[in-house]
Amino acid sequence: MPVTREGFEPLIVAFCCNWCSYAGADLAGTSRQTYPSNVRVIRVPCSGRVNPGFIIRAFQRGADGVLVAGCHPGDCHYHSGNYHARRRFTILKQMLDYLGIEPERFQVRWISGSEGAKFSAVMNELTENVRKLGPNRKLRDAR
Amino acid sequence: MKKIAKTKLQELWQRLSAEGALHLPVRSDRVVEFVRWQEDVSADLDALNAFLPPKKYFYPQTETVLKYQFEDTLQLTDVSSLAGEKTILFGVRPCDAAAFSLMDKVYLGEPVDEAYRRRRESTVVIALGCLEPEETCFCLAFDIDPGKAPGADLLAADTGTELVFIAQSSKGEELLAKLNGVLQEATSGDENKVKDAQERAREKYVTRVSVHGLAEKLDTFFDSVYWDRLYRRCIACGTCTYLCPTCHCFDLQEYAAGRSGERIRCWDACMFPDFTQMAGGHNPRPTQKERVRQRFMHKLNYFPRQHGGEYACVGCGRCVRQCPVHLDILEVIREMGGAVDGR
Amino acid sequence: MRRTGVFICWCGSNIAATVDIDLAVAAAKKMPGVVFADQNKYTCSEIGQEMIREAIRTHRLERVVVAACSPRMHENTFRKTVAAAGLNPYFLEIANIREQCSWVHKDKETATDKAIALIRTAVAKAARNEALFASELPIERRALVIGGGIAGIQAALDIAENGFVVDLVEKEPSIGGRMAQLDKTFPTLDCSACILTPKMVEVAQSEKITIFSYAEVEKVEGYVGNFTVTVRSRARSVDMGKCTGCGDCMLKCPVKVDSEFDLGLIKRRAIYTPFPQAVPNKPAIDRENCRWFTAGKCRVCEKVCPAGAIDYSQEDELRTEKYGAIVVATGFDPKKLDNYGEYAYGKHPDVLTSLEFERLLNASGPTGGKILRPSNGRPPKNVAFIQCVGSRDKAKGNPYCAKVCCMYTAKHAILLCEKVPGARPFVFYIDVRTPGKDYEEFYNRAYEEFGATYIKGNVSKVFPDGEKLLVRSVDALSGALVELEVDMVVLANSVDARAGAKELAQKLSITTNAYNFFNEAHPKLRPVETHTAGIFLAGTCQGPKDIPETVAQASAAAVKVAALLGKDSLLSNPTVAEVNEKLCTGDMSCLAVCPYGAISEKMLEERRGRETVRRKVAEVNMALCQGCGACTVACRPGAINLKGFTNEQIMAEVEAICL
Amino acid sequence: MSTANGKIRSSAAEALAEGRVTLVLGWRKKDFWWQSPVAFVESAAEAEQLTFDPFSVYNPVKYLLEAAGCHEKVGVFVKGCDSRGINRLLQDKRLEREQVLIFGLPCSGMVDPVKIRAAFPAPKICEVARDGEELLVRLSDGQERVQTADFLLEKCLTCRHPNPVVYDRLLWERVPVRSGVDALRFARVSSVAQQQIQERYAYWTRQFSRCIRCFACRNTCPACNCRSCIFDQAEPRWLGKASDMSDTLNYQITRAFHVAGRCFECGECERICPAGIPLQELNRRLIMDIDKYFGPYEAGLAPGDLPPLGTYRGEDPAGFDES
Repeated sequence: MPVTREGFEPLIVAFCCNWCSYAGADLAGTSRQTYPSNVRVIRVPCSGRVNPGFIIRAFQRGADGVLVAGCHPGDCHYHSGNYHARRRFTILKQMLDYLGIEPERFQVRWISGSEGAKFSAVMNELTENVRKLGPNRKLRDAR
Repeated sequence: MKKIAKTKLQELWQRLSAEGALHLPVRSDRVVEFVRWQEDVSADLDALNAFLPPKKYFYPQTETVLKYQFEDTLQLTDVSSLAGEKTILFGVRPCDAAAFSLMDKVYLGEPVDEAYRRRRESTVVIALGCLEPEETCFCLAFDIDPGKAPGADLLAADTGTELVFIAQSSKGEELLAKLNGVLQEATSGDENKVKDAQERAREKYVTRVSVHGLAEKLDTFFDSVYWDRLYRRCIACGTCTYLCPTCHCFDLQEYAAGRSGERIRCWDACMFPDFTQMAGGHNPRPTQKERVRQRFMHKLNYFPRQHGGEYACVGCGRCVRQCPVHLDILEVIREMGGAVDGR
Repeated sequence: MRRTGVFICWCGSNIAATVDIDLAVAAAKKMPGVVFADQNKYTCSEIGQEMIREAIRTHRLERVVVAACSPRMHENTFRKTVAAAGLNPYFLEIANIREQCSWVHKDKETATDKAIALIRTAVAKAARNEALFASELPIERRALVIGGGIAGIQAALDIAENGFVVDLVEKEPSIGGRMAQLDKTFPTLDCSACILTPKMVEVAQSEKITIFSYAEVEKVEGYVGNFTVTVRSRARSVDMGKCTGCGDCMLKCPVKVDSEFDLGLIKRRAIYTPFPQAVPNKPAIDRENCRWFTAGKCRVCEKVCPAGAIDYSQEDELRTEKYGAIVVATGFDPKKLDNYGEYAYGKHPDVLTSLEFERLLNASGPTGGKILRPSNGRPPKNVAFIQCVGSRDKAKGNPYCAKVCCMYTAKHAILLCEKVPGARPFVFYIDVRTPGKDYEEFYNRAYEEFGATYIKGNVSKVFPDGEKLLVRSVDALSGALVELEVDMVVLANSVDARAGAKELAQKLSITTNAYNFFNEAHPKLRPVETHTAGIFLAGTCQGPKDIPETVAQASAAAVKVAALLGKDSLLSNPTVAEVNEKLCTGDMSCLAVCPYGAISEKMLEERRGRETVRRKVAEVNMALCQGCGACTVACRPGAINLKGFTNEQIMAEVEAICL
Repeated sequence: MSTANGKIRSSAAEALAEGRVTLVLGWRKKDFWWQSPVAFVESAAEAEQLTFDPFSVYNPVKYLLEAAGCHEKVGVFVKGCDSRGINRLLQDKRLEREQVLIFGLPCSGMVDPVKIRAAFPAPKICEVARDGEELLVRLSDGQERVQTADFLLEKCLTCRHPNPVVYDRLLWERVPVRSGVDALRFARVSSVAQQQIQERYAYWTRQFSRCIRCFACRNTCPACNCRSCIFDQAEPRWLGKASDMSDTLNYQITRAFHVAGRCFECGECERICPAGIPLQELNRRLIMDIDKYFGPYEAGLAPGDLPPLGTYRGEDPAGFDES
């Protein structure tokens, strides 16, 4: 967990596709677009590689928010990975909402390799939103 | 012997919950289950089988048995010594109460399971005698009297409008003594009412099957072609084992988180393909046939052979009712030649 | 547990100023499996790399984690480093504590905390890294160029120049494409045919190049270095071996149909070559219009052919060949103007598209190079040129700029003035866009030297008014209503993707954008490659462009092809999908989502008891798989995994990153 | 129902006697009035035990996975819901059409023993049989007639395809689709969806708190036909064995996700759940979302097409903020 000073510091796990969003995150770094250290990135080849099981596991192990970030529709390095991701996560997100798990904790965004500023903005926004929601207790395992 | 009018049960719950965590059968949504009593909860004293048997109080579906941490050296924490909150279990039916005794043979026999023992000892079991059988009840086949529960600390006998409490152990007597303000002294008339109710219940119950000599018969049944056909319907779910008050198999799992972790014990079912799956890939029970055979042979042959002839079945009928494919022990016992009366 | 070494980089002060390196090293030493952890000022330096190699040897490291800059920066560097010390290069993991930590966080305490988490995550993943090996794939030393316009011609010539065999497939009976239809080219005004035809001839004469005209790609299978392509050569009804190209047949053929090449401004025969300088200069019978094929009588061409080359019995021919690389150069279509009734196109003969106007300019065109009004055969005086017809038009056209119209309109204005003394060009434009060498100067000449009138404004309507045409617009600069009487209107219609581009993209497993132009792999850095390795793009099939750009891209594609075909073999990407046959159900959910056709069904024979049973499982073609991992999620039992990004690895990362 | 039994027995006997199939899957009666489990019939003589009564509810299709491997051709009796299970297996390439001889049984609904028991003292019930629109309840001390519609299983009240959608022979006349089915189909989902998020969470966790992870829902489901389920795998361990809410949610979310776009609404998961968890509600919620976002789709009707999560359209809307 990030160091807690005063109040609650959320943990945000971000799955970023290698070609767009991870590059976007790198660009945020290169251009010193700061965002909270609550965000931790896992590199995957494509948003289509992200198994809903990974997202659930992240929530189970203490993530308070999870982001999947991929190339913009039409720009997928692998043609269609983000299109499949879009369908999968549309379903997943609605299901979380239906089960009463704040859907705001799970976000999917399209961030290109040239959108360092956007990466940083999304991370700031997501961290702030999740901070407001408070800790994820619903999916988190008790251990 | 003491008694209480059924209309005054809320007072009793109030009083009992002061003596420990009171758990009793409650109907919620579509099932009846044992839950912890709270002010606004009313017990269901009509349903015979709670969806899960009360074995979960001594043998929870999931329990941490060990915690560990690697710093410079390995530090272990034995959490079994922490088990055992003072608990009062009300409404345990005679079949489920009988199952406790069977479970005791496993977990209180050597080596004693510490957490189980602690939970068992810190719990007062109040059994509730049955009056009317469900169509799937066959406790009588195992000589379990539907109106009696000799293994329970207290028996609450249902006489219609009243519950009569009979202490059957020192724990039971102790608790009964504390309930003076709530309970009335029972009279010899009440005693007769209890006997009558027990008699009537016994008459209404049917044995359905006879298990006399079944264990011996099964000694040579392992290779029977019977198993080749029986298993085909089984869908390998864990309903029968998890709902069975006598099934007691578990799995140990490691839950590692970096340099610390827990060891967890959780229910497992011999119906699951991975139950006997070995790390190297070999599975000694490779198909569902072996698994189905294991379950029935264990209940009707291995267990009685190990434990003085007692079958690992109490005739509660949960598996008969709930098996999605109606592959139940009644059918098996009868097919093996144990029939007395079907309907 | 794997014996893991962790190397934390300061990157000078880039990391060290924000991350407490000593603390991170101490934390790393306690991580599961870590037997060695140290720091270096610049890990990518020779000293830093030597520290890694040395530690691998002395501490018998099995896995290496470098905590430094982004893996996109130095992953390959460190893979080579660990390989030099005898480890499989894929035993390396990078923790990105610069771009994604020290450079974006300011608070040292939390940044250090996060750096430690990222290192822990990399360590957890590394423990599950497996040795991966690239395999060698053979290369077929033959290239296919699809499309025989200037892009395809240039690409074919350049590939041949590099010594490789090229097959050039052209849909029409002749190569030449759109450029052959043009009269002059901007900004030099040199004759299009004069610079194109020598190249066409060069193609025909090249020993390395085979032209398949009147042919189309039917099917594409395989992968980089090993494509198998089936080409359908349409029945020409003319024996190419016998035909001498004398042209007698075309003179005698009784059927006249609109000439596609001349955009219907004149007629051609049913047996025809598209234009006089056609290559191959041998005709084809258009069976849809040939009287013999439609009515069952005639056979005039057969009678007049001195070479006996007419063969009505010819059938389409399918030819399958292997290629190492493919260049797609299928060009564009001028936008159809069905949606633009307001310009009276099709209602008045003197409203022309720019390409039709181009044909009027051309010496071998319908008017022999004289600009004459189709309505009355007289030269026009005032001519309105309407720009951006169907371009920059979100409402009913293309939102993009067609790129070439401003320049060719300037050219048309100049040529109009040159050819029709006293003629006045009026150009209605949104913006005039002239980036390019000598382009602005050329445009300047149009109005300075030739007096073309440029009016900024959309034309709302063109009214036929007797012999004249009335053009109504608003001058956007003055706000004044403009109504202009002209003799001719030329519409700069937009550039569309070639009809059928989408279908071809599917055959090739390449992608298109929303307007069916083929997608390049990267708009900046890989402009001629597609996402499918071994398939390259040239010319306007990728997007509107002018001739110099097209030729440059074609040459670039040719160099890419030559570089590929010049290799002895290809190294495959080892991070590909892999099937665990024990878990595989064979429902082929993976196949459905694979964008590369890399997954196929395979029958597996296995022992079950005493029996041998057959069951279907999925199989991955390692050469085709690009490692996206979409299949791994589609696979419910997790039977298909992605090497380098396995379920086990990612799950371990998730668990470690959350600690 | 006796004519129905006659038809199924003779059809099965004939197919077995002629050697067209070597196994027939149907139903037979067991000890109790409410027990009509799946029967494995391998000879014409055995076909006499087959029955189709108000409790022939279990979907025999799942058994085809194993049976089709041991028999050249298997005969199978299917109701409307079961038949969609066949298409499920065909679409999943788990079965070839020529491996099965399908006897279609138009079905006007199966009876819920719980509803019968609520109306009659259970120990007295001897038999419940269909008689036209009515049920004949034979008790140990007499008999009574009731309207079948009042005693149908909940899942049958929302059935849109009571007639088999794939079959070789239809054994009797088609039955009409119950009126009002479409309104009922998503009624429960909608009522939960309208609650506040905290209420929804409370509702679902109360339901899931009873989940004992017996996997009956998975094991009965023809859409869950993997050779090896991820929940049973040790490395990586997708699902912890500990039965806590976190892993129960993990299980239920993943299960529902894996049948998303593939669930053909037979409702067996919910019917057989020993804990009474309304699983069909969750499945139906996913169907609603798929309809909403990717266009109306009913699984188990066209085995040749790709399920919604196996394909995409470039212009698909996203169920999340795409900005």
